[in-house]
This record gives sequence, C-alpha cells and structure tokens, in this order.
Amino acid sequence: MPNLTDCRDDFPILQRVLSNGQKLAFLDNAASTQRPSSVIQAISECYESYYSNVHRGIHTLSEESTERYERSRKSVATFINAKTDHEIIYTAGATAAVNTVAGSWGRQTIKQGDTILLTIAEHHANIVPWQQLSAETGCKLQFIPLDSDYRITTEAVSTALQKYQPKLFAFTAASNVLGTVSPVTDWTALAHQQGSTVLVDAAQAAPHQAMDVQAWDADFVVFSGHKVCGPTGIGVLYGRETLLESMPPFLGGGGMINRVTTEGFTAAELPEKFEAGTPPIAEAIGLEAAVKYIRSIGLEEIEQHEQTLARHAEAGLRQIEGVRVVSPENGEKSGIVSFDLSHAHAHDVAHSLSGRGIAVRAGHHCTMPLHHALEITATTRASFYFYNTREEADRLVEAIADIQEKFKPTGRRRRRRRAEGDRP
Amino acid sequence: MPNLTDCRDDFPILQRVLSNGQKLAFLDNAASTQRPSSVIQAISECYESYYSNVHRGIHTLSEESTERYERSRKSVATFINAKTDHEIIYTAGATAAVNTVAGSWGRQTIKQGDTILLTIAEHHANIVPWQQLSAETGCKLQFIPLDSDYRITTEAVSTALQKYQPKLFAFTAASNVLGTVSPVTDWTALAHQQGSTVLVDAAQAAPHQAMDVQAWDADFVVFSGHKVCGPTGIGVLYGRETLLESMPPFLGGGGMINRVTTEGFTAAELPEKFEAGTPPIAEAIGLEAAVKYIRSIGLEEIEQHEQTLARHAEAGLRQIEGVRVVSPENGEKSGIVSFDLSHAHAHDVAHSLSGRGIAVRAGHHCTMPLHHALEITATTRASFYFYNTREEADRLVEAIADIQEKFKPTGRRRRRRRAEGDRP
Amino acid sequence: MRAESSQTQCAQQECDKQMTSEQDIYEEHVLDHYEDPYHRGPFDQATHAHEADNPLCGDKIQISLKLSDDGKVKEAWFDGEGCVISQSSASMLMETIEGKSLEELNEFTAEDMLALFGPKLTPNRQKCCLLSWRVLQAAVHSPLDADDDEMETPSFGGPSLGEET
Amino acid sequence: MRAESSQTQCAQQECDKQMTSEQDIYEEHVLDHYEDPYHRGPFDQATHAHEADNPLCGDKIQISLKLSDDGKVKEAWFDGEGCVISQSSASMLMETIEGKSLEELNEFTAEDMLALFGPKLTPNRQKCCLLSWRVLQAAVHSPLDADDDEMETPSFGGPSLGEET
Ligand SMILES: Cc1ncc(COP(=O)(O)O)c(C=O)c1O
Ligand SMILES: Cc1ncc(COP(=O)(O)O)c(C=O)c1O
Repeated sequence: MPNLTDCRDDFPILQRVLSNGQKLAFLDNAASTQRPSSVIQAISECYESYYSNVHRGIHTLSEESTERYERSRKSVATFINAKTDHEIIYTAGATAAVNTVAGSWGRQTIKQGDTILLTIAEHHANIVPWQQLSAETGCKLQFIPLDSDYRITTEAVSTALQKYQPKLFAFTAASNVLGTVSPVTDWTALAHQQGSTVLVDAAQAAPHQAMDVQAWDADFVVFSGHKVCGPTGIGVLYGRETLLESMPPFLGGGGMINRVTTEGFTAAELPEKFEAGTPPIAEAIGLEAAVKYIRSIGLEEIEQHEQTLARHAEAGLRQIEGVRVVSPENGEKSGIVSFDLSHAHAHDVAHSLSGRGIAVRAGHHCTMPLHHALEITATTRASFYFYNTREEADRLVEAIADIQEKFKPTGRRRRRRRAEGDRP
Repeated sequence: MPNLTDCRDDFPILQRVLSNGQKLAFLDNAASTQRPSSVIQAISECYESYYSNVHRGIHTLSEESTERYERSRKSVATFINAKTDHEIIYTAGATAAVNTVAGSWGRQTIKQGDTILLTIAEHHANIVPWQQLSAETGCKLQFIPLDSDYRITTEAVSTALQKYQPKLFAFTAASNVLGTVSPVTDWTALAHQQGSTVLVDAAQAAPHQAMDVQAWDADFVVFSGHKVCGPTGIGVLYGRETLLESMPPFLGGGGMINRVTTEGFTAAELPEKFEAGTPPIAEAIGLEAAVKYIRSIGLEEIEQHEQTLARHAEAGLRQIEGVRVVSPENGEKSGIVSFDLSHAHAHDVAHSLSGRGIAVRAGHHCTMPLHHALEITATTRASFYFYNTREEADRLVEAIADIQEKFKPTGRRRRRRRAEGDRP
Repeated sequence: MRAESSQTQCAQQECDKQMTSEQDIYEEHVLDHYEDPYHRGPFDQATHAHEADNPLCGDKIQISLKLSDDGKVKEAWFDGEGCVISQSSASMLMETIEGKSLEELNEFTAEDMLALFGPKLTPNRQKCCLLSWRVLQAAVHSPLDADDDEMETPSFGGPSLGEET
Repeated sequence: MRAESSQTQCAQQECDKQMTSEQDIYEEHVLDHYEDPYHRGPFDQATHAHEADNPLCGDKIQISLKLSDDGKVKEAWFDGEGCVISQSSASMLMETIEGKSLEELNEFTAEDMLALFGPKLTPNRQKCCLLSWRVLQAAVHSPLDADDDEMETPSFGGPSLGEET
C-alpha cells in the first residue's frame, strides 16, 4: 500500500474533530470528495486578484480570467486525453452533461421505436434523462440485468447489443454502489460494431482511474468536478469533435451564439456552442487545480490505495454475521463497499456510524432500479479515497459489528415510558 | 452621495495595481461584479470545515451542508421577498433559469401560433431560448421597439400586449446597455390583464435595486449570483408556487425524483423537482454571504450611489464632441452608461482604457438585436457599482476625451515601416 | 450494554450546542417500541385506513382506525417496515391516540409528534418520524367504503424530501 | 503627442513580464496604416475574392486579388470596416503579399501574420488581426466565376471566438 497518509495534511476538513469529540472518518467520497488547500486557494486567488467575466472582455482582468478559464479546459483535455480542447464542454455537473446529450443529440437523433440501452446499475442521472427523451420521442429503454454475482457481464452486454441494436448504449464506467468497474474499451468496441453511439458515465471513474477517452473510443463521457477534489457547480461533457459539431445547441443564451437577429440565431463554434451564459469561471479554475493535485498524487497510486482499503474493509464486513455485501467477491473492483445488515435499517446504521464520527451514505444512492433488482430498499455505502487510512477502515468494521449487535432483537416485551421529566 | 468608499476595503481585488502601474478602475460590473472577503471566506470555510454532498446524507457534515444550503435558499427568498422558500430554484445561472422556464413551462404551454412578446432590448439569454422554443413549437416572437429616446414606453408595451395577446411577456427589469429601468409592476399588471404570463429578467436589477417579487406580481424572475457579489456557477429561478407545481421537470437525474423504476419516474416536490444532480452547494453558501453583504450596505444606498456616479460620468461624456451616449437624457436610470465614439471603434476604446487601468466592456453586450436597432455594431459600456468612486468616473471621462482625440484623423499620408530590428 | 455507553456519550453531546448528529436517539424506550410495538399487525375491524411510503428511504406505514360514532378513536393499529424511527414512532403514536377525539387528533401537530418521540432529530430523520403522523392525517379522512383513489398513489413526498446522492 | 506618451508607457510595460494588456499596439506605424491604408477600396480587375466578418466584433473584411497565370499575386486590394487592428493589419497584409507566389502565401502562417502586424496582441485582439489573413486563405481558392456558395454565408467563427457578456 503506497504511503499516502501525508496528503491528509493537504485537506483542512480531514483534521476536523466532530462535536462529540470523535475524529472524522470521511467514507462518503462517492457522494462527493473533499478539497485540498490548493483547490480552495485557487478559487480564493481568482476572486481576490484577477476575476472578471471571461470571453472578449478587452481589459486586463478579463484577459487573465479568460486565459485561466481556457487553460483549465486544456488541463482537463489532457487529464482525460481528449484529442482537442474544444471537445471539453463545461456544464453544471455530470447530470447536466447527460441532459445536454439527451436534449441535443438525443432529440436530433432518436426516433420513435429506437432503443436506448442502459444497465440496471445506472445512476438516476443516466436513466431519467433517457426516460424523459422516451416520453418525448417514443423510444424504448432496455436495461441489461446483473448476473447472480452482482456483475454486468460482457456476455450480457454483447447479447443485449445484438438483440436490441440500440441507437445509444449508455453505461457507467464504475458503479456507485456495487464497487464494480466496467471494461469500457471492450463494451465500446462491441457497441460500435452494432453501430451504437456510446455514452460513458465516468462520474465514479474519473476520481479513481487514469482515463483515456481516445483509448476508450467513447463518443460521450461525463463526470463531475466535485467528485475529483474539485468545486461544486461544474461538470465535464466530453464529446467526439465530429459528433459535437453535428449537434444543435442545447441551452440558449449569451456566449453560445455567432449572430442573433429578431429572426433567429446561428450558433458559435465548439466549445462555446454548448456553454450558454456566464460559465462556471472560478469553478473551472478550481477544477484545474484539482486535476493537477490528483495527477501529482498519481491515479495508479490512488486506485491501488483505495482498493486495498476497500478490500480490507470488505473482508472484515463479510466476517460479521448477518452482513450482506452487495458486490462480487472477486475480480477488479473500486473503492466502494455497500452492504446490508440483517438487524438494522441502513438509515439506523448510518446514523449510528455518524455518532462515531464515521460518515457514510445510506439509501438507494440514486439507483432505485438497481436496489429493486437487489430486493433491498436501502444499503449502507462506504466509499474510500486516497486520503483514507487503514485505521478508518478498521473503525468502520468494528462499528458495524457493534451496530449489528446493538440492534439485535433482545426479546424485549415491555415498553418503558420515558421519564416524564424528559417530555418537552 | 452616501459614503460607501470604506467598503472598497472589503474587496481584495479592488486594491490591485495593474502591471503597468495603473490603479484598477473596475467599471465592468454589468458583466460581473467582484466579491467581498466575506463571500470568498464563506466558500473557503465551507470546503475547509463542513463540506459534504447535501440531501439525506445521515452524517454530521452532510447535515451541516444541507442546513447551510437550505438556509441560503431562505435568505434568497427573503432577499426578493418570495412567499415561500421552495419558490427559489437554484440553477447554473440566469441563462440556465430562462432555459428552465422555456424547456419546462414553455414546452408544456406554448403551441403553434402562440406569441411570445419580448422587447428589442433583451439580452440574448432572454431571446435565444424563446427562438429555440419557437423552432420547436412554431410559436411567434414579437419585439417591442425603442422610441427615439432609447426607451421602451409603457404605451408601447400596452399596445403590443393588446395587439399580440401573448402567452408570455418576457422582459428585462433593467437594460444591460441603455441604463434604463423598467416599471415592472406596471408592465406585469398590464400583461396579466391580457392573460399573459410574465417572466422578468432581473439579472441587471438584482444587484442594484430592492426587489419584491410579490409586489411585482411576477410569475417568473431570474438572476445570477455573479452579478450580486456572489460566486459564479449559480443563478436563481423564482417561480410562483402554483406555476412551478404545474410544470414538468426540466433536467432529469438524481435529487429531482420521488421514485424511479425501469418503467419511468415520478418527480419530487418543489424545489428539488427542478434541481437535478448535485446542486451548486458551495456556490449557494457563497450567495447567501453575498446577499447578506449587499443588504448590509443597503440597496437604496447602492442604487443612489451608482446612479450618482453614472450620471456624473454621463454628463462628462456628453460634453465630449463625437461621443454618442445610447441612453435617454432624463428619467429613472441605472448605473450603466454605454456610448460610441465617432473616431474610435469600441474595441480600440476598451483596449486604450485598459492601458489606463480602466476596465469596461466593448461589443454588443449580448444584445445584437438592440445594437442592430441602434445601427451600431459595438458600443463601449461603463457600468458602476457601489464600490466605485467619483475619481474613477472622472478618470473614465478624461480618458475618453484623450482617446477620441488620439484616434482623430490627422491626415497621415505616408506609411512608416516599423524599424527592421523590431521584426521577429 | 451498548445503549448504556451511548447514553454516556449523549451526556457529552448535550453540552455541545453545535451538535447536529446525535447517536442517542436509540434510547431503550425507542428500541422497546421498535421490538415490541403497540398494536402492530393486521386489524379487521377498521372503519378508516390509509397507507403511504417514503420511496426515498423505503419506509412504509399503514394505519387502520376504528372510529366510534361520536368521533373517538376506539382502536388504532399500524403495520409497515423501515428504520427504527419510522416504526417506533408509529407504535408510540398508536398508543397515544387511542381514546382521543377527532378534534384532539386535529390539534396534534407535527411538533407534538416529534415531542412524543422524544430524542431530538435532525431534519433528515424528522421525516422518518413524521411519516406515521402524516398517514394518520389522511387515515381519519379515509373511511373504508369510500373512494380509494388516494390510496392508489401512496407516493409520499414533501418540500423537504430530497434524494441522497 | 498622445502616441508619444503611450510609447513611454510602453517602455515601462516591457519590463513587466506579467503584462497581458498593452496599450502600445497603437504605434504610429499601425495608425498610419489605419488612416492611409494600402490598396483599400474597390478593385475591378479581381480574379479572386472573398469576404467575411466577425459578427461578434462587427469587423468586416473583403479581399480582392488579381492572380497571374503563373500563380503570383499581381495586385491585392481590401475593403472593410472595424477596429484599428483589423483594418490596419489588412492593409499591411495587402502590401506584403503583392508579388508573392501562391506557394509563398501558403507558407505564410497565422504566426507570420501576427509578426507582420508587430505589437504583441492578447488572444482576444489576435482574432481581429487574423481576420484578413483568414479571408485571404479563402480568397485564393475563390475564383470569381466559381460557385459563390461560400460567400453567401460570410459568417466567421472559430473555436476561440466567444461573445462578450
Ligand atoms: C455514477 C454516477 N453518475 C452520475 C452522478 C451524478 O453526478 P452529479 O450529481 O454531480 O451531477 C453520480 C453522482 O451522484 C454518480 O455516482
Ligand atoms: C440582462 C441580462 N440578462 C441575462 C444575463 C445572463 O446572465 P448569465 O450570463 O449569468 O447567465 C445577463 C448577463 O450577462 C444580463 O445582463
């Protein structure tokens, strides 16, 4: 396990001691990661010393801001190995990015009777926009099921692609619940063989694995800034240049036009065409700092470290009686472990963990169809990042053992009233 | 003139000395304002001490973040006097907010042959989304023209409303070019008499005048965080509760649903219904700090101060021969002065001003139809805010006089070559 | 034993005004109701009933009431599934409302419900506690012969309901 | 006189590496070309021509060329309107390309154009300077008898063109 504990010092929030005296163990990274000082400082510095609206402002601050905004785009292009900068579109988040593809490419391309293929493990962000498109166009959605080992197999993907001949295959590169990782390059190749366009939801992949959109050969890739140590309020839509060029704009407004008359408008070139209005300027600058920070740690080191922790935690959890881990036992996996306790509801688990300073998520994690398929309404999810420690993983396992014990039926038979004095 | 100069100390960027030794005079506030330290600190503090993703996270950080995020919504509701918090929807910006109305309410309500009424002075953000809707539905757009004194008169509004019986009347509460201010309450009442729904683009009003959406009786109001001393990456859509409730969601994804199955989804209640995906959390917290700061200065003081400065600058500019100010000479106006020089193109003006440390915008300011009507391709715009000074206004006027002189035709007849040594 | 230690923690916590996440909501009193609930199960003499769930948590509550002609709750039963808070609070509610008049039920506010439950809850967990209270409001207006329309859409949401990410 | 003082400032500026906004682009040399341009106006012997504008600034440039049979620029004229940079750079370009072969024009890169103009420009203003250069690229491929399609849509944009707010 690479020694990444030094980097904890870069994250002010990780030093936090909670009000009950407990040290914070932040294991809710799949919902959102924390930010190193360099990201927070990049944002402050922007606002304190050179901020202005970008694009065609002919004064020093606007030129500096524009330069930094566009430099960020270059860094992100490098981060995911896009061919050109203007394949990088800044959006409000991964969700907005999927909606952009659905609202622009989808409305232009998808017709009644067409099929969009998803997996049952998709996040709502990669389901609902297609359901909206389906309501509008009459296209059909198909979901590839899990096998008995919590996996979407390449065989199932191949079968579904052949069976449904979808116009679009949209799938997550890494599940936000199951801890599974998709073989993106293989699936993309299979989809392209069937003539399907491919959207990769990389919201859970971008923080954890080196991405190469060209090697993936993906048509669209989306992810969020706040999950890669960056600011909220920004996400990335990568699109293959020729595809983005062929698409109509999505949101309309300033910045995305070439010319406007009372009769109509013509759209600007990429990437402005898809960036209507004042863009997330400070957020882009913060995102550049985040990408730089992550690269300085090293994505391979990150992946290895968090997998080691997650597998360590998973092994411990599997030893507790009545704990069901909803993840394959073997094979390539990410830093996410979700589980169910026989004696306690996920919300009671998360609540109890919080009392011990351990932050996890409980619920359906925006994957209701997946939970329905698993026949669990809510799971508890611990998600590790490079700044987590083995000690934190141990705290989690120990706490879960205690909680499972605490909520065990004890055969109570009488209801005790609260002392009257307690009543408000 | 109220003494607001002390507040300059709250803005680190205003202390900046440019690389050529000039003190910064930031007169580009209509494009985006600057941020006081309290806003920058609110964002840093969020990331440094309690940040987490919001909504249903059952752990300390998520509860604190959720509380702060929702407290921000309450503050904004108070800021514009909305009846309930959940009439406040956070979007990526004013542009995204208009698009939300066009994409949700518009698609649901507007049919072929319906009319949407705008003014010729609208920002592209309040034109292009309606043109996109028009392309989709076959509705018509009509533009109320300026009178000879650069005004949209209430008479013209009334005539147009009666003539076109529009389904929607969408207008800006304050022009971002002409320095004019719309009598919003009057226009809204007239529109409602015709049964029209009203959208008010308050992007240029929110920073400068006390807003009361209930007194306005507006159906929709939009504005941006970055123009009210707040962060980029966030905007506000206010909608009348009953109207928002009757509308379908716009963007789909996590957070905006009640239930998702493979068959479809049901939408969440307000305001979540319109906030798909991880919202702009730190941005909302920064916006609350901004609104608090602005209220501490006082919107009446702000309005009075910047008007005094703008009128002072305008009077000076009008005295320079060959300067055309594109604004009514009298009547209620805002802190914006746009003008055209007979001897210099707007870009050369802005460039020359920048060399003197003065930041202004040059171009069509995202109002091409307005500029077409004015028969000017580009104007130079100085926009004042409460932190500007009379000295800065004087510097502007003096500089413009110099620039007009500098670019005056001198009857040059020979071209001088640059010294050969200069050539790269 | 565990609850004991969590109560010690609780004393610590109560000193701290900043606290927003409390562990001690799982008091013995609460766990008693969870494990040995009052009137949980089917009830075949109901005159009024309603059911709802919170799809975001998966909490489900069904309430069946026997109302007398003079508008009093003669018997109250619930059934459902979900977290400790949603289920134990429903049990407490059933126990409390028996014998009460409809007027008294009307006056029983959300705040009263939270007070009845006891331990202070953060906004997110208040939703769990208020589920049975909301179902009760609907149940008294849902005579069993009447149009069942409302029961067809048991979806339960409110302005403060969001979804976890 | 003013230009004099701006040149003094320029010397100051050149010491400063951080500088991104320069005032001294309005050198005498540039203003000379602006006020007394080379071959500006209509030209009726053109064999090739193209026109484009940058709607975002309002800059417009039309270039008319007379190419000889051996592929040399015998005469080059421009017309247009816009800022000092777009117009003076067009004048410089016309002056430079006369007598050049098509091959030489091909080798004349955007960087060469910026160097020809002289004063260092920020990215925003480079667009103004490169407008005539781009029109020239199109003009050499636009014989006047040929299909005028391209001229019908003189809209001019590029990845770096944004819109001011
Ligand atoms: C797999 C996956 N896709 C999409 C999203 C949506 O990201 P955001 O909420 O930042 O738009 C998330 C995160 O919640 C996710 O985990
Ligand atoms: C009048 C007006 N409306 C709308 C907008 C759009 O705001 P944003 O770019 O923040 O979305 C602006 C600002 O550019 C504006 O001035």
